[in-house]
Amino acid sequence: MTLTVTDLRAAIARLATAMEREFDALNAADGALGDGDLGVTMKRGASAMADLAPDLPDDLGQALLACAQAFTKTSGSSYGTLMATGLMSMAKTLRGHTSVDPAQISALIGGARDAMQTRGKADLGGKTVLDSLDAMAKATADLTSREAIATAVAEAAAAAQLALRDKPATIGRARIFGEKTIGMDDPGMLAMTSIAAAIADRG
Amino acid sequence: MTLTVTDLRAAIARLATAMEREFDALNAADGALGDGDLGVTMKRGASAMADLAPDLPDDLGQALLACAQAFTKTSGSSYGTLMATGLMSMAKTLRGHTSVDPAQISALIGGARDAMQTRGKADLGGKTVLDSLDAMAKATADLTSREAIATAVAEAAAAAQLALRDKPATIGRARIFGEKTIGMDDPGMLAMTSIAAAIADRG
Amino acid sequence: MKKILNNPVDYVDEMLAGLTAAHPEFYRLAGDTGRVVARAMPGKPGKVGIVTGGGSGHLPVFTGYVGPGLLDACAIGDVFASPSAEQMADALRAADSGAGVLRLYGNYGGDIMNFDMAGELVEFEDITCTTVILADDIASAPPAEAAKRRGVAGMVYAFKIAGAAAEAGLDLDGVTRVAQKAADASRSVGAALSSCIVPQAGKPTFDIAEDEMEMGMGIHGEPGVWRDKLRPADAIASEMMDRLLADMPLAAGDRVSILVNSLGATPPEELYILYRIVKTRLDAAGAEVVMPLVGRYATSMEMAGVSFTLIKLDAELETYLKAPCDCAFWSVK
Amino acid sequence: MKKILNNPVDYVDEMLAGLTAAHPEFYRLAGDTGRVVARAMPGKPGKVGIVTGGGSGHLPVFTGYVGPGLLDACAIGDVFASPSAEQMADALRAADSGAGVLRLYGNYGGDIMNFDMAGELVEFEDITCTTVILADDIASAPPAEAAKRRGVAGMVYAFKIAGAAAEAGLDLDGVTRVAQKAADASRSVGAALSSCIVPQAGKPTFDIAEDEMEMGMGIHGEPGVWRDKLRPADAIASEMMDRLLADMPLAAGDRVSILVNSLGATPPEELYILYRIVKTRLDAAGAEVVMPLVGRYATSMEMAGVSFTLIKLDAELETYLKAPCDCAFWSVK
Ligand SMILES: Nc1ncnc2c1ncn2[C@@H]1O[C@H](COP(=O)(O)OP(=O)(O)O)[C@@H](O)[C@H]1O
Ligand SMILES: Nc1ncnc2c1ncn2[C@@H]1O[C@H](COP(=O)(O)OP(=O)(O)O)[C@@H](O)[C@H]1O
Ligand SMILES: [Mg+2]
Ligand SMILES: [Mg+2]
Ligand SMILES: [Mg+2]
Ligand SMILES: [Mg+2]
Repeated sequence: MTLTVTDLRAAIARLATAMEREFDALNAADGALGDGDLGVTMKRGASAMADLAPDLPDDLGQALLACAQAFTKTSGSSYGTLMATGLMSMAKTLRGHTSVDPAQISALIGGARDAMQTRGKADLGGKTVLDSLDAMAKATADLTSREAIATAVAEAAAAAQLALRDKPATIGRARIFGEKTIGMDDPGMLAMTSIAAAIADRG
Repeated sequence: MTLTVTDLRAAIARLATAMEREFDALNAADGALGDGDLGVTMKRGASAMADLAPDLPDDLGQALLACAQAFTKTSGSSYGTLMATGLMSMAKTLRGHTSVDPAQISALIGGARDAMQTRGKADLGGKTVLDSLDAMAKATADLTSREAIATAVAEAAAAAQLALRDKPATIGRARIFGEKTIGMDDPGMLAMTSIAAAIADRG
Repeated sequence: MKKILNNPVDYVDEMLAGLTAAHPEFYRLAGDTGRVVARAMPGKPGKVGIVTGGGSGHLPVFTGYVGPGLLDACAIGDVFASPSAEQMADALRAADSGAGVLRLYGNYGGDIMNFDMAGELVEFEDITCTTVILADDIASAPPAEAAKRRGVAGMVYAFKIAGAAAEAGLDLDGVTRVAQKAADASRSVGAALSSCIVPQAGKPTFDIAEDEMEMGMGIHGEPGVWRDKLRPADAIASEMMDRLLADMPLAAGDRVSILVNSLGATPPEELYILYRIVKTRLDAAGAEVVMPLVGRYATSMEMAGVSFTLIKLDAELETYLKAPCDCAFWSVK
Repeated sequence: MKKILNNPVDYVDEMLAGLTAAHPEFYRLAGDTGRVVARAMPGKPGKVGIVTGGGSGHLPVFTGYVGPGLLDACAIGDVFASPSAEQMADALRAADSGAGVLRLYGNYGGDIMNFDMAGELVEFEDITCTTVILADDIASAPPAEAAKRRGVAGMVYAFKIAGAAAEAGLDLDGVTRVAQKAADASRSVGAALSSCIVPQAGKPTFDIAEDEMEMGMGIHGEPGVWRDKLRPADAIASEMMDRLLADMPLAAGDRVSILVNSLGATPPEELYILYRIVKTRLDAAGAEVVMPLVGRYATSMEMAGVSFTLIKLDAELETYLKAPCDCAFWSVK
């Protein structure tokens, strides 16, 4: 059973609801060491995607390109730009396709991770959203069933968040706090845990 | 018994002590409707006079000119400039004299009042230091004994302050508060009550 | 107390030491009172001198506007306090090059008495002085008592225009006439949001709640026309324009300039938000806006708030307004 | 909340509306994102373009420095937030006259990613871009990690110098080289006394007690090197100079400029008090101070505090620093 733009629309709807709900929590998490705009970025981006959803074309490449632009148009913050970069990478891969086999998901996530790493020049293991994506790509590498993949994606994001918690931040505004960030979740990883749960419908 | 520079020195010493003591009270009175610097003006001026006192010449005109300059040098506030103006007027009258008959006091005060009125362009009855001086000049008009004059000066200043209390301010920063100033002492009159009491040794 | 200072009694002297050290091309200390700033390069011989003076704490007013096309000398008092007559006399001496000196300053009792006294002192030295007193703050007295109004940011226009007239070679009467015309054509109104702290006082000059503002408050915290909850920017700008235009109605075709001025802490971002309404209102009146000024031209240290100054221009005033000038705070090419 | 504003979400757009209405001779909106300001009069054909961008709330940085001898276009984000890649691409388009565009901006993650993405977008339109990133805040990383430092007021010197180089006709490589040299020669350090309020946040960005200050705090409230009781002005200035001179030692005969900058609410009076010490220290080091800047050149709205930026000049940098420039906030003749 392949995934189509219908699945994308449903995922966007769940994401928009989740980001509305997590608005304050994400702002607060980002505000602890950063500028407190992560909830704003995600809520704006997700709701811009939701606005586009009814009109998304069947071509998944085109559809994901529009999703990427929902972020570049509504936000200039790091996370929004990284989200756009990741979505653009998936869009390039899926250009001309109206459906995608769940078995491709791992490669799509890995491609997004790589594109985002090129954009942001952060290292893996640096306690950023890259580590969430890396864990999600790896956890889904050998899976083919939609349901198993959904579960793995959600669990991997949450597990990565936990696994990196006790490292110090190495990137962005939080970096400067160094050791103080040990034991604190990276807000971008926290956001990805919510995003993954919402998209995978494991919220 | 005439007055000489020795009496002036003693009066200055009493004035400096009184202005030190009234510093906060005068600032507070001025601060209620104005800029709160009246204590500063008087303390600085009086202590500058006290610094000059040992070196004051016998010529009362020259001595009072030096006192006037103690104010022009230490202050640009209205009251300081008015004090300087009044002292200068007395200095002009007494130039070349080493003593003054107490009977002249009334005319000296009246002369100061007039010079200050020319300088500040305020009307008599306007609830300013001019009204204190006017009352002091009138109360001493027919007196000749030093002790009687001293008592009259101190009492007239206090009485004028009380008499004008229930009029509205007409001059300076306080004017703008209009009716609200009814019942409040004019800070310049309050200061003159202390000045008169100190100089007259009726404190 | 969120001020960067040393001993409060040294505030003004240290400020002047830094000002003259930073901008020796514009400013030098003159006389021996330590409180007179004069042009580093004196004006042309025979140029009419222009002197101002007043309390510290209003930079660029007063001292900052000493420079070519502006003022020749300034006497500086303590924060919010008049300079002394001695200091003013020194400023008059520094500014005179034989053509006489215009005393151009704000309507405050102490300043008037001291400038009068200073003028009497230098009269003995054959320095001729004239006087123009700025009284532009419409909130401080009704039109019938306009002469009692406080002088506020209107002096920026008066300094600029009189300075250009002097630079253009007008004689003392001419410069005085032009300055008086600029003063008569200016109206200001301000609104304060928070107090500043006079260094030697060490506490806020006035108290105002976190969510309040005061319309018409003076630059030293003198009372205004109302105090109420903070209003939206557009409502504040509209009311201020209402008040200015009621006091000095404009006709279609009038040429005006307007100064949207921060009292200190209010950032330029907020001034520009206000300027939208200012421009709309002047456009609606049919007035042509010439050289609008937006920024910190006349302040009260770190006070939050704004003032608007409207000046109605005739051809002469407009020419002098646009003429070149230069100082560390303002440069017109 | 002591700000003059309407709906906080309109803050930046209203600010830009007012800015362009007040100074149409300098600024115009370009592109269709509503967030790009370009020169009203484009530079000479063939001139290299210079673009910057960043969050709002720092006026004159960034938008204010668009003008002759300075920048060609600027992309403006929300308060303290990067503009989007789309907006930056529009700014690059507005600035290009065929000779390529230098992207000159501060070292913030979001800005870098977005400027990179914007560059990739306009590459398709044959616009060649180079990049110089300002990383002048010595408090934000040790010398060994200098590339991780935040960009702060040092960009004022970089804008001025690169702008003059472009005006002088250097090609893209030349302008880029000069800008990089200016960036490499600049060091800044700041001290914050009070927070500002981001309009959409509605509350102070950080808390700091009434009698505290923080040395090295960033312009968005990022943590500094110490927080302690407020110190006297001379002690603050001395420590800031110690830190700057330790990071970039000076030799006798070095020519430098220094910017003594208010973060917003701190009045010029206090800057001049600090400048006394700055000048004394530079004199003591045997350095020659060229064109010192004292004022509000890079702010955080109504934040109280100061920053110092020291730049070591060679003959080329000095020539470009002194070259003419013009904008609503700064004019060099
Ligand atoms: N260069 C980068 N590489 C990877 N992830 C990054 C990078 N910069 C930021 N992030 C992620 O983005 C999150 C912060 O996003 P955001 O709040 O948008 O940043 P800002 O507001 O500082 O631009 C971080 O928690 C981190 O997960
Ligand atoms: N023009 C004037 N004529 C007479 N008295 C005046 C005048 N102006 C001020 N005063 C007197 O001076 C007092 C205020 O003095 P001061 O505090 O020095 O004023 P400011 O600080 O406003 O210059 C008033 O209470 C009043 O008695
Ligand atoms: Mg953030
Ligand atoms: Mg951000
Ligand atoms: Mg007073
Ligand atoms: Mg006073």
